[in-house]
Amino acid sequence: GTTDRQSRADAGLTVYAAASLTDVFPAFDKDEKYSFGGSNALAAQITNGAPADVFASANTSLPAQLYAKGLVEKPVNFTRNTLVIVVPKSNPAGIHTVYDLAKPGVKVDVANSAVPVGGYTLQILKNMNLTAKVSPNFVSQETDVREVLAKVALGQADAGFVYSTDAQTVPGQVTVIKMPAWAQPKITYAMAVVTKSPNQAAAKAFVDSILGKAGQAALVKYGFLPLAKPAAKPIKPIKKKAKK
Amino acid sequence: MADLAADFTLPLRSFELELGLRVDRTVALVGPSGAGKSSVLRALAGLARPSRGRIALGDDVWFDAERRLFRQPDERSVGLVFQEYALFPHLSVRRNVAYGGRARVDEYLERFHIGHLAESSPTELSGGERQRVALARALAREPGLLLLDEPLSSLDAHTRTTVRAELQELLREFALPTILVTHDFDDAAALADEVGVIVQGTLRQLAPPQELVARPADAFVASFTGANLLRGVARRTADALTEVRLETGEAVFSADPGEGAVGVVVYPWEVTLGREPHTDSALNSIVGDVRSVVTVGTRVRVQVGPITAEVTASSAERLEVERGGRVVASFKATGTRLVPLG
Amino acid sequence: MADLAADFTLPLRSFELELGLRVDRTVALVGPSGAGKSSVLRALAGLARPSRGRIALGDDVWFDAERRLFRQPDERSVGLVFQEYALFPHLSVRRNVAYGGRARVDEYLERFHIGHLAESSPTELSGGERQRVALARALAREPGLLLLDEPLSSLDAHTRTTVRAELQELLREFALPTILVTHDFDDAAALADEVGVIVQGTLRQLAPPQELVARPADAFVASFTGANLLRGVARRTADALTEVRLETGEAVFSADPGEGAVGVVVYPWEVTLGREPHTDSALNSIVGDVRSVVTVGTRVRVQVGPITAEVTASSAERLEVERGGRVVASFKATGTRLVPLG
Amino acid sequence: MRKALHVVGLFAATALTLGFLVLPLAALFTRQSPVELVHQLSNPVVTDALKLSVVTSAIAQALILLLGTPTAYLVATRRFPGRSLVVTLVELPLVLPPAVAGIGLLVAFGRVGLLGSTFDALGISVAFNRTAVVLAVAFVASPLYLRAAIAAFEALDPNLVAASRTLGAGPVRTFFRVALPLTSAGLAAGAALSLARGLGEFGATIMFAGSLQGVTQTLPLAIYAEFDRDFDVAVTISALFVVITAAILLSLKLSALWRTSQRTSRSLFARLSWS
Amino acid sequence: MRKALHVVGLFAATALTLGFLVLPLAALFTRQSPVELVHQLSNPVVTDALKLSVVTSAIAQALILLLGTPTAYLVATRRFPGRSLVVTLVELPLVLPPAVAGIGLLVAFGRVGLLGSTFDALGISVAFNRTAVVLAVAFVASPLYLRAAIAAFEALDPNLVAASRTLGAGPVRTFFRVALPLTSAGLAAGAALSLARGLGEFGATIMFAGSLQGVTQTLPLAIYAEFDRDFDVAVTISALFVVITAAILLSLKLSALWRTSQRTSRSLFARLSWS
Ligand SMILES: Nc1ncnc2c1ncn2[C@@H]1O[C@H](COP(=O)(O)OP(=O)(O)OP(=O)(O)O)[C@@H](O)[C@H]1O
Ligand SMILES: Nc1ncnc2c1ncn2[C@@H]1O[C@H](COP(=O)(O)OP(=O)(O)OP(=O)(O)O)[C@@H](O)[C@H]1O
Ligand SMILES: [Mg+2]
Ligand SMILES: [Mg+2]
Repeated sequence: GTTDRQSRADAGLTVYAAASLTDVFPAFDKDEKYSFGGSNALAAQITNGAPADVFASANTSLPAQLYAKGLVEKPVNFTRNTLVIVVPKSNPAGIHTVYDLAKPGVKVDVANSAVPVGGYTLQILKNMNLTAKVSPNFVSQETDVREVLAKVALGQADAGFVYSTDAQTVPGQVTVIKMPAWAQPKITYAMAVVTKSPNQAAAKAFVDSILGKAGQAALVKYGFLPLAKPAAKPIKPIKKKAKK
Repeated sequence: MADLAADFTLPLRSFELELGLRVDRTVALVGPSGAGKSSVLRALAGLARPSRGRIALGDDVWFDAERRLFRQPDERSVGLVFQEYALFPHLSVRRNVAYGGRARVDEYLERFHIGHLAESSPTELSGGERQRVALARALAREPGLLLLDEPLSSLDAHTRTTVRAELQELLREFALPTILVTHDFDDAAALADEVGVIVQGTLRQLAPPQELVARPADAFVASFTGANLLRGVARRTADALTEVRLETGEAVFSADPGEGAVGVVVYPWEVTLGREPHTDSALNSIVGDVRSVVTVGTRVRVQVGPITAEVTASSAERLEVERGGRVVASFKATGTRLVPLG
Repeated sequence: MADLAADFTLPLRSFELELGLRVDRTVALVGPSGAGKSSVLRALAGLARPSRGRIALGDDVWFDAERRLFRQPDERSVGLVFQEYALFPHLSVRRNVAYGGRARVDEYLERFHIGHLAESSPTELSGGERQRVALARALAREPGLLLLDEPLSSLDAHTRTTVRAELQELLREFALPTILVTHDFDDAAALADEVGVIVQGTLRQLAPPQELVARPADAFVASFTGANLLRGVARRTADALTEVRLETGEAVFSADPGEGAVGVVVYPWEVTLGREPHTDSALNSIVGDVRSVVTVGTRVRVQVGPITAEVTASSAERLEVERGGRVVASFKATGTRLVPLG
Repeated sequence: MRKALHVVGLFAATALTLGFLVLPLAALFTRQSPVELVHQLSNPVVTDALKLSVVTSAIAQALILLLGTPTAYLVATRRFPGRSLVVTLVELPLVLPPAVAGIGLLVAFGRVGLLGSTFDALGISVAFNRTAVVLAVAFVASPLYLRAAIAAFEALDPNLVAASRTLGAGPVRTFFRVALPLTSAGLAAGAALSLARGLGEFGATIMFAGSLQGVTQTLPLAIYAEFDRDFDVAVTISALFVVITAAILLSLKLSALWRTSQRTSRSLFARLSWS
Repeated sequence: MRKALHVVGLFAATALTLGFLVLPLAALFTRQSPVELVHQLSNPVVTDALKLSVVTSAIAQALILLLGTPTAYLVATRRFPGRSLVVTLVELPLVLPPAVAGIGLLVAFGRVGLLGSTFDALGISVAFNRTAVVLAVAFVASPLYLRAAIAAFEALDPNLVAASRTLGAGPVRTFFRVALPLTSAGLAAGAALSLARGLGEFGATIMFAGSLQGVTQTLPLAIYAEFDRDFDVAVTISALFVVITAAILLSLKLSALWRTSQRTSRSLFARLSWS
């Protein structure tokens, strides 16, 4: 009950953050508790009453939806990222460009389309109109980006779409194949304070620290891209229910 | 010493158990398997609830259907010894005996000659020892009624007789109203003052053992007491005798009156063997092959066709009876009884 | 008709079963529970593998330790009837009988009077019927050796005698080498030509029933055949008699020679009852309380102190023996046998 | 009053326990009207998953029966050293977290796992395809069957087997004519349980086989996927599951009940009244 | 030769089955040297998860024993209509996918669930915290105990209970002096199984309690989390798991074995040689 929220207040904030932030957040502020996972899964948990103080998503739409439902305060963008292809060091399928993914029998691992990175993957393929050629090679739809990375690193899959930042976390195990900039979707991370959070102040502080110099520096250090326009202006909520 | 007065109906799976009984001394219940013997004990002990009637020990009422009164087993002053003794395997002999009555345990251990087993586990005991423990446990509670379910059946042939004698003494000592269930007529005769024969949940006959042998109420009782039972059809004859035409064809005569389908009851020791058939109608004779010859001490049991005769070893030798041979079995018309066949 | 020749050692849990046996007719194995009786049958049927020896039916060798030869049960011409009959509950009586030998099923159904039960399930049968089915099933295979494990033990007292007679006839008919296991000496005596007494895995005595009664090899055999066994210490006396001082204090005399711890064997029908003790050393007398009185037909079994007497009903009446009374039990010194006590 | 008290306590505890176990399942049906539930079932996600689950479970079940039955028979009828170790091994997957099972399967059969290269050489691929699903399902489901089967074969009266042998039937005939018919009930029970368990396999599958609609996304994976996407669909599938498994178990119970009711009375004192 | 053949087949099937079940578990130990394994265990993720798992499992187990035992006793000793339905309900969670359990718990006790508002009013929150973990564990683990306990109480010779009653012991005394001691073995077995199962709970927890290190991230969740982060850690925890659960089950088996070995021989024909 409330008591154990109190205890959490003492124990620091509970931050629900996209899987791609797994390394940077704890490195930047190790006093908080983190729950990393697919942004959509985290959103769902918050909807179901998960006691999060801050929600950091790998896209802007999910925070916007929660904001629309009044579950979180007004979201703010805090960083950007780019999409890359990773292949196992051994590169069994001999993947060198994105076009190789169209070769028959290549095991391409992607994230669930509801997961931000999954959405971005579909988008980039569409931009390069490779969707028809590559999507037949999809072998799985993982629940978050790190699972894609893991499956590729393990060599289970021949290739996978992840954020460039994730690719850097397992240097020895995967080879990165860059994607053309023109095809890159607009990958913007947004975060918000959870309305029900008993630690509004501390939560706000955390958000600000991320937006602040140190926070941005840490993000860049881990390969994230600084925001195009430093001013974090609110985006208007998009009222659409994610339904296929 | 209060008497037990029981009169109740207990619905069983396939039939109803209907019983009226007054017990001051030892009553044995005999009957075939499934007759309802154990169920009687269950009802008296409060382990099963009758649908009708009344059970009381003296003026202490245990069950009364009218008054919706049903005392739980632990509220009845009853000692029940189970068919397989149901000793607590996880408790030592002493703690088994102490379970019901903590008072004079050692005394009981001694009394039943199981003092030396006090600390051992029931699982290590012989059949006879187990039975003694079970009795001690039941009696240590100093009950007003003693119930024994086949106390001898799980003993093997030659411990049986000795244990039976022990039991006989104990029953006399404690002089409690006692009901004991058994399969075996000899046990019943040895242990009980009265024997009740139960079949299909109804009490066929309740009488002293000798009485049952002398005047069996029906075919079942007769064969149960070890008599030969010859099935046939009876019709009166000119002289005072009844003629019975047996299923096997022969005609036999009895001094008993009878009509229609009857069983001719004759005990093995009333049958004599010979070589020549008799013509005298007062003396029945049945000719047949010797189907078995069993020597029991000085007596020989010979099965001739449908009938078993028990004769002295000497006469058996004289006749040179042996399997397969032909002999004549004779018995007096006055030595037979007729029982109706249901 | 080939004979069975078996001589083997079978290690059991707590002791070794050691047996040498030649069977042409019916041999009964008797002995206390756990003696190894069933194990013998298991070894012969190939259900257990002896560590040593040889088993052969005629010149058809089933087991030979030297030659590492062990024939599986299904490769031995043996019919085994199990203690609880082990009928297949999921098959009709007919299919049970047909299981072993499909050839002349109906014939066997008729022969064993179970034709009318052909389609019913074994679970619906009475004990006696079950036993007949089990026998039919075992014999339908037309085996060269018949093994019966306590064929009567699971029948209740009064079907028992009739079934015993049936069995007796069947054994004679088929005239197979047969081994039957039993707890009960009377069954053994009734059914077998020779009786073997097994205790703790060793054959104590193998002889015709009468022989066992006449000359029991040891205390166990004696008490097993229904004799009284009085324990005591023997010492030679001036005259040709042996004096035995009983545990109970009395001294009795026997015509048998003996030394040290012995058992005095005397059969109930050799004991007479009276009021006055005798002084003649040729006639032993034991004074004691009457502990039980059981009437069996014309005979009465009276337990006096340590000894049981079987007397005629008339003499029992004359003496007015009844529980608790004091009488004198007498038996001839020549009527006793002495057996060593291990 | 002491007596009344203990009875009350007894019933209270029971009510609480059952309530706790039943409520979550009941709740699944309260969110939507039955109509909506049924309607949701036509959702392609659900139908695809259902098809896949049925197919893979069927294959897995077939394997389990074919290989598990002899195994159980052997374990049950032979006494050998380390027997209880084997039984334990058989039971392990029963209590292991599916995640562990998944990881185990990956390191064993995965492309980089122990046998990965072997499989590649054989041209078998067990990654991200039905084969992987079947393996995962078989791995977590078989123990339930094996356990039940072993128990059933152990309960089989050895005298009946012996009787069959002495009546001239060889081991094989004995097995099919006696052992199998008499244990069928127990085996069926085991099969039903393992079937239900297999249908519900989640953790191992998602790690070892991945989750792709129509290929490797079984019902439980669909639940998980829809949990983030469309909660109602997740609830629907869950409800569907409860119905299926309940049906399986209940039919099992009833058949068992029916069988026993045919047999004779269990012990005499069964009916002893307590309160 | 027919005979030899069937024996070969028998052993082949067994080898295949056991191999399939054992290999994945064995493989877990091949990736790293025992030293590395042990070393990994000091990883805070592992220690946190271990602590949490121990605490929550302990609480859940306590609840299960306290409430489950009387329930099982009632169900086992009373004949009442719909009894087999109850038993089925008790067994359902055993075969339901944990995912379903998770969803069920959410819709029942979650914030938006049936009792959510009630709980909120009471100021209790049972979603995504320790309480949630305990509930999830209890929900999936209790059936294993209940089943075993019911079986144990049913196997208890009713004559012994009856004897106790006729010896003047009331129901309560009878329960504690006779029923409980004589079923302890069975109950222990059930408890051990449910403990193991509870420790391994994954699907329901992740959905109902989330995965927050130190708060709701039990060992299985840690495995799942580390699978994405550091595969070796995941493998380590998995190996740890195999060891723990194997230990639990094995000790169980051995104690059982020990007990039976004390009793007298099971049936005579047990030793019947087959091949
Ligand atoms: N708990 C019970 N409820 C209803 N019927 C029962 C119960 N127990 C036994 N019966 C039925 O009551 C009948 C009599 O059983 P009971 O055990 O009293 O017979 P019995 O004479 O003791 O048999 P046996 O000599 O084999 O012990 C049987 O048909 C049995 O099926
Ligand atoms: N499969 C077995 N392996 C080893 N020992 C056994 C086996 N079965 C029984 N025994 C032991 O062999 C001994 C004799 O058993 P067996 O059944 O042959 O005796 P029995 O004379 O038939 O007893 P009963 O008259 O009670 O049937 C017993 O001590 C028993 O513990
Ligand atoms: Mg009875
Ligand atoms: Mg035997």
